[in-house]
Amino acid sequence: RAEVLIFAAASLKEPLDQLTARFEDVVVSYGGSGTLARQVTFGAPADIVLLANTQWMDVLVTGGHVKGDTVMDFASNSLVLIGPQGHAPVPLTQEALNAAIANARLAVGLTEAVPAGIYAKAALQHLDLWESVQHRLAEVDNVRAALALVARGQTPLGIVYRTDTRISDAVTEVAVFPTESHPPIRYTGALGHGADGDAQAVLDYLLSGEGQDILATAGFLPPQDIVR
Amino acid sequence: MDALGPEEWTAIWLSLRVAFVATLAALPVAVWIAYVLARKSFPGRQVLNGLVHLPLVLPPVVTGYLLLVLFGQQGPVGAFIYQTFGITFAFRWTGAALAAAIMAFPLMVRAIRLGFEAVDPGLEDAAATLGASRWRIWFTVTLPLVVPGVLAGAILGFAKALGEFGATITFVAAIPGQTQTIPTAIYGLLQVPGSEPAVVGLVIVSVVLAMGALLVSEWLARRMAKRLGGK
Amino acid sequence: MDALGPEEWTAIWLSLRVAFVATLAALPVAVWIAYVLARKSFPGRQVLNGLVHLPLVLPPVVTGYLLLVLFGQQGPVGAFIYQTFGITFAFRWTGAALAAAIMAFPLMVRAIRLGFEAVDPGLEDAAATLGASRWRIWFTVTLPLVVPGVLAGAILGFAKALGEFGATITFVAAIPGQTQTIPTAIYGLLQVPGSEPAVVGLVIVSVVLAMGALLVSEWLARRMAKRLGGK
Amino acid sequence: MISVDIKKRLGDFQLDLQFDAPTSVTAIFGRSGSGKTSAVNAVAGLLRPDAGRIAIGDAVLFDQASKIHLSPQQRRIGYVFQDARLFPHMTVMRNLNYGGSHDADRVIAVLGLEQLLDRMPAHLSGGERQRVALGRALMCDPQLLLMDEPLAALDAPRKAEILPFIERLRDEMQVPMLYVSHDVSEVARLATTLVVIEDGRVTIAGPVGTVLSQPETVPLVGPRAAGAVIETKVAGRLLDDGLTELAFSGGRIVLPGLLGVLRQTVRIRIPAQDVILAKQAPAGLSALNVLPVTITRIEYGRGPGVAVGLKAGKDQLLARVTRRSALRMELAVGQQIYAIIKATAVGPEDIGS
Amino acid sequence: MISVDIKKRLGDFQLDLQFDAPTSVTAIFGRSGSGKTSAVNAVAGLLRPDAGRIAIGDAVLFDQASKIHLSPQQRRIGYVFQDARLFPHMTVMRNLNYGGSHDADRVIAVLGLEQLLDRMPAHLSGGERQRVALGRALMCDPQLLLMDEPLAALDAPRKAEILPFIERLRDEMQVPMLYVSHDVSEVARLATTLVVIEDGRVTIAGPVGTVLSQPETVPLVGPRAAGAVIETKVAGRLLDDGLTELAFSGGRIVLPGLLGVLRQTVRIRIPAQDVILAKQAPAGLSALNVLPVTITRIEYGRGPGVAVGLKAGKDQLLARVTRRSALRMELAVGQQIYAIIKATAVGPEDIGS
Ligand SMILES: Nc1ncnc2c1ncn2[C@@H]1O[C@H](COP(=O)(O)OP(=O)(O)OP(=O)(O)O)[C@@H](O)[C@H]1O
Ligand SMILES: Nc1ncnc2c1ncn2[C@@H]1O[C@H](COP(=O)(O)OP(=O)(O)OP(=O)(O)O)[C@@H](O)[C@H]1O
Ligand SMILES: [Mg+2]
Ligand SMILES: [Mg+2]
Repeated sequence: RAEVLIFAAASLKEPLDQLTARFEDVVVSYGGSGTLARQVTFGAPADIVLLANTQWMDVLVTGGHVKGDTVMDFASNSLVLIGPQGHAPVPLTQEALNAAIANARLAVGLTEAVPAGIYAKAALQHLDLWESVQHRLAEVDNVRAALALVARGQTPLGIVYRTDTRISDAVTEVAVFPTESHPPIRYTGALGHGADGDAQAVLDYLLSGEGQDILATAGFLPPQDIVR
Repeated sequence: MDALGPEEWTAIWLSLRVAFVATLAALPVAVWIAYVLARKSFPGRQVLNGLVHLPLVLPPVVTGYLLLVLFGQQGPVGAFIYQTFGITFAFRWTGAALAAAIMAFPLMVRAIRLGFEAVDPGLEDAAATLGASRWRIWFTVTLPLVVPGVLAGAILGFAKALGEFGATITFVAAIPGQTQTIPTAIYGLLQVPGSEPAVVGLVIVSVVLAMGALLVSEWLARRMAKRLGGK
Repeated sequence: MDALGPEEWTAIWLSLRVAFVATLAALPVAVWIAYVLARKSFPGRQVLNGLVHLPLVLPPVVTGYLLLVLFGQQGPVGAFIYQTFGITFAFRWTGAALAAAIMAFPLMVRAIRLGFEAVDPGLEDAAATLGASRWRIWFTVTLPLVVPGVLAGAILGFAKALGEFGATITFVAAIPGQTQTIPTAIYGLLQVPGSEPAVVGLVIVSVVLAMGALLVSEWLARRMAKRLGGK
Repeated sequence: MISVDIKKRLGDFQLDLQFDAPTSVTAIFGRSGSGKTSAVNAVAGLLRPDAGRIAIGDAVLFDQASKIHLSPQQRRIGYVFQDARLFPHMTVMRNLNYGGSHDADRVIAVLGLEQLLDRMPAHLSGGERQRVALGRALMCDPQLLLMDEPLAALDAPRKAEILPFIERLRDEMQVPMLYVSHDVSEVARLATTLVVIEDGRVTIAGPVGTVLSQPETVPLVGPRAAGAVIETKVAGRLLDDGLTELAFSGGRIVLPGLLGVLRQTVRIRIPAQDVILAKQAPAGLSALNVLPVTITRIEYGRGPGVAVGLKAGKDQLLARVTRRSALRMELAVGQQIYAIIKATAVGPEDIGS
Repeated sequence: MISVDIKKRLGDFQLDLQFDAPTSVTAIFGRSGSGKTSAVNAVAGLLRPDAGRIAIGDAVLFDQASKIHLSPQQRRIGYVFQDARLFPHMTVMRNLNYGGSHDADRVIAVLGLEQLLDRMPAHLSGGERQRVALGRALMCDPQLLLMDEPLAALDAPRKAEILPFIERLRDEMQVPMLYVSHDVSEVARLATTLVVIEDGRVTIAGPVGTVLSQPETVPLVGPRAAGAVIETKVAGRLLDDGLTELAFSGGRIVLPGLLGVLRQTVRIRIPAQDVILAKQAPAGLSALNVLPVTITRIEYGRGPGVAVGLKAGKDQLLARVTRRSALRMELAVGQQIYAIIKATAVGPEDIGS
């Protein structure tokens, strides 16, 4: 097949659809990072793999499922606390958080499985908030579901990527987790073994100024090693 | 089953409880709807039938989202139920049970409806001429005769409820001890590299539970048929 | 339906094709298994019945994962099928069809089995005394009489196949034009700001398709019954 | 007195029935599809007529004019269905008690159900099933008993086994009955009144003896079914021969079998085709019964048979002879002749008590 | 010659049958549950016996000793089931052709199916359905035709409508038949051989005339069913009276109805209970038939009836009289007396052609 097949984390859909519109014969399959990585280990014919999780990329590299020398970060994200539209900002202290959650819950991704959940747990632990909210979490299978819980008023607060807040008008950012509070949220990509020059071109474009602009418009931050 | 930690065992017990309650709670409604579909003819019967089947054919995530919209704390139905009965579904095992019940509902209705179609309405006529009230006929004639169908439906529903994932996690998330069922645990494990042994353990548990339930249902149905058929 | 862009329409057409092929391909097997379950008694019958029901009661993600393991390019079954028939399922629409077929299979078998149980074996005896071979009996007597059940099963299976999500996305991902069906498209759209109209559009399309299929199946079944029953 | 006057459209079929039934046994007779079951269902309240009125004595069950339509539950009508319709999940005892336990011991005794009480319906024979259905209907103390071909599903021996029970019911329980059947010997044994239905309409109605012994009845009930029904009293027993002598207004008849005790009333049907006519009293004949009779009517039908109405004492008899015989014997109304009836021609199914 | 010798255990029931049937019509007679259907199923190959042998002439269908068990398909046996079992999704035409189209035009003509060919089975009456089932079985050119109570589900008029068709089959198609029935008049009309089964065993077997006119048969087939079966030839018509005169070895008999053309063979059953005996030839009697006969046997049964075997020419007749009559008339073997038979007593169902 002449086309370039990209396996990408679902949260990249908005910018990636714009990016790939520039090319002919590029298709993107979106899914959870874990699901995608597993599929690649089972031989998915992905020319480019874009994950929101470096742990799974390590698995792919170790298993020789991607070209190890092509792995690089292309974006990063920040973690934010969201509340319903019009909610006042919430300082990231135990008292404020407890008051805001009251006897409801805090929506996050699965803290052991979904990248956004794993980052959220790390951030909360770093800020000494984990103990107090640990038993008041509502863990869901993807960030979009966490967002929906807040949007529908099912939970007063949720932890999602900054980029996700754009999805719904019903929510607003009430706090930003400091970058140092959690491991860098790295979006990392690599070429698959079947990748050809076309795939390389797409990946290059992703890292080009234009590509980075589109990612930025969607709320993504530049790759952190570039920032550093 | 060394692969299963305490959290997995909690999930197993919770799954059983959720599936049990879901089945039990959905049963009366399923019986009623099945009866209406099997016996009554009214305009909109086909639409009702279609509605009942929706959770079977819609993507579970969509069902879960619709549940959130309707039964969430601010959802019209959810708010009403909370104000009236003081029951809240949010992040409680009750919500998991609701999601499981809704997803299992079409299967239950299908099986029970067959049960009703197998009951001779002539027996109900006979009971009426013997002076039995509608309610008495229902409870002493119709219902006992439809028991094999109800049983089959209930157990199939139970098995389905045990395996429900998409609607549950979307509606009530996965809270260990509250709403984290076997499927959620499996999903979580699947996202983590190298978790295959635990996944296999949980999959085996859910297969055994589901198969066990199905075998029991077939066995009960046959015993029942034997008793009534006299052979 | 202005809300639906070309990619959504592609997904709709692909869904229809996948569901259609899945139903068609699964049908002969479902008919055969239903026949065996309805008519034969052999050791392991209950186990076969349980196996058939598994996809109905297991979390779809688990089913998808098992498919990936078994039917992937390197999976034992997948490799065998590729070498023997040259068919590959991995990340092709054929795989989406396989996932849909497996998920729809239990529903199809249940409905078709009822069809077989409604056919009087006496008619088959009659055909045998008329000199018809087993195959002729099967194709000229049993099969035509079971058509209402087969139809009901096929259409229910079709509706289910249209809505299948978990197993499909786990097994063959969501590649536009290849494996991205309506449910996986809905999943993708849910990640994008301002996509609600498209989501709602796709949900409506899938509800309409599923309800339409169910209505058609009921209607066909009743017409069939009328023709055979003479009333 | 049960009075039925109903109209009901059922698909292409139009039911339009009027008849009155006395408070004893009324038989409804008609061929398949004539509307018997629909009629009985209307009386039971399972079928609502489009128009008309149904009443038992003063109790109005249905009256379209005054919008009265009692539910089956309110009618206190026992219904015995052709297919018994026992509740398969209940023991015989629980089936019996379902509608009430009026006079339970007596019903159980009369119907001989003592041995069956703990059985499940699936383990009963067809005849036993119908007996239980009868008992169940009786134990709810009905003001009327409907029976829709209760014996049709049974073979001859089973039928013979259950008929005496129904007779005992009629005589000992005193419940009025509407009895649907298309078997004339059943009707003749049980009923006092006969209503013949054809295509949804009543064509003949009246006392069973009168109706069956009228020459006009032959084409309606069929030549083999026509015949007189007479009430007799046991006058004696010819013990060594196993015969019973019965007296009626026209003389004495000897029949095989021991048919009840002295003075007991026995009803017998004498099929028209089994009556031979003779101008002189014959001698040296195996037929035991020779009765002097007067010809009251001669009805020439379509076929080769002629129906001859006879008067024996105050009772009506009916004979069916060939046209040739009728002419050769120069039969005429008013003639005094002899009717010869073979003792063995009146079979056990034609004798009721 | 069909020879059946089988043993089969069915739950609590033990089937153990031996009989030979000639290549004409053999009736299998027995009450419900006696094993008739099981026997016929074994012949058809639908039920495999535990032991024994089944053969049609030289063709062995089943032989446990040599492990032969032909499948139903290989047996070329036509089977007409009680419930017709037409394929509901095929027109009458396609049903008929399903097993073959041997002699199709003739079968269709004989059974009068011309008008039905395009109909669906659901739109046929019970009688029509059985005729189609018959035609379907015949058109696969069977070497044997099995009929399991093909008329039992039909009411009397429907029965009367189809019996002549079966007779025509027997006479025109020359296919041997095993015919299961529990209706004596059917058996008498159709069969040449009668096999009576009781509780899984053959109790009597032999030519139907002999078996039914033997006094010993009475307790087995019931008093009402016993009677002679004789072959007669149409000797003339009494046109204005609608009667037919039939000749047989014992004389002439006049019966109602127009029963075939001159010289045609007609088989009639004369029920034992409809025969009256007289010492002198009676005069002035409505009964048209008075035959001189010789008493061959007198069988005193348990009840009040006595079965009297009679010889009329070369044919056997049977009369049933009361013990009292027998004694009064001083009946004795060898006596020359008269048998009186009412023309109308031999009903249409007792006359076959
Ligand atoms: N619900 C109905 N719709 C249309 N036609 C009906 C309905 N119920 C009965 N009929 C018709 O009414 C007629 C009388 O039916 P019914 O059952 O009363 O006859 P029946 O005398 O009891 O016959 P059988 O002796 O066969 O029981 C039949 O022609 C039947 O087809
Ligand atoms: N598969 C079976 N298992 C156990 N018992 C059986 C089986 N088939 C038949 N029987 C018994 O064998 C006996 C004979 O049955 P069969 O059907 O041959 O009788 P039949 O003479 O045809 O009766 P009918 O006149 O009622 O049709 C019955 O007692 C029946 O219960
Ligand atoms: Mg009826
Ligand atoms: Mg039988």
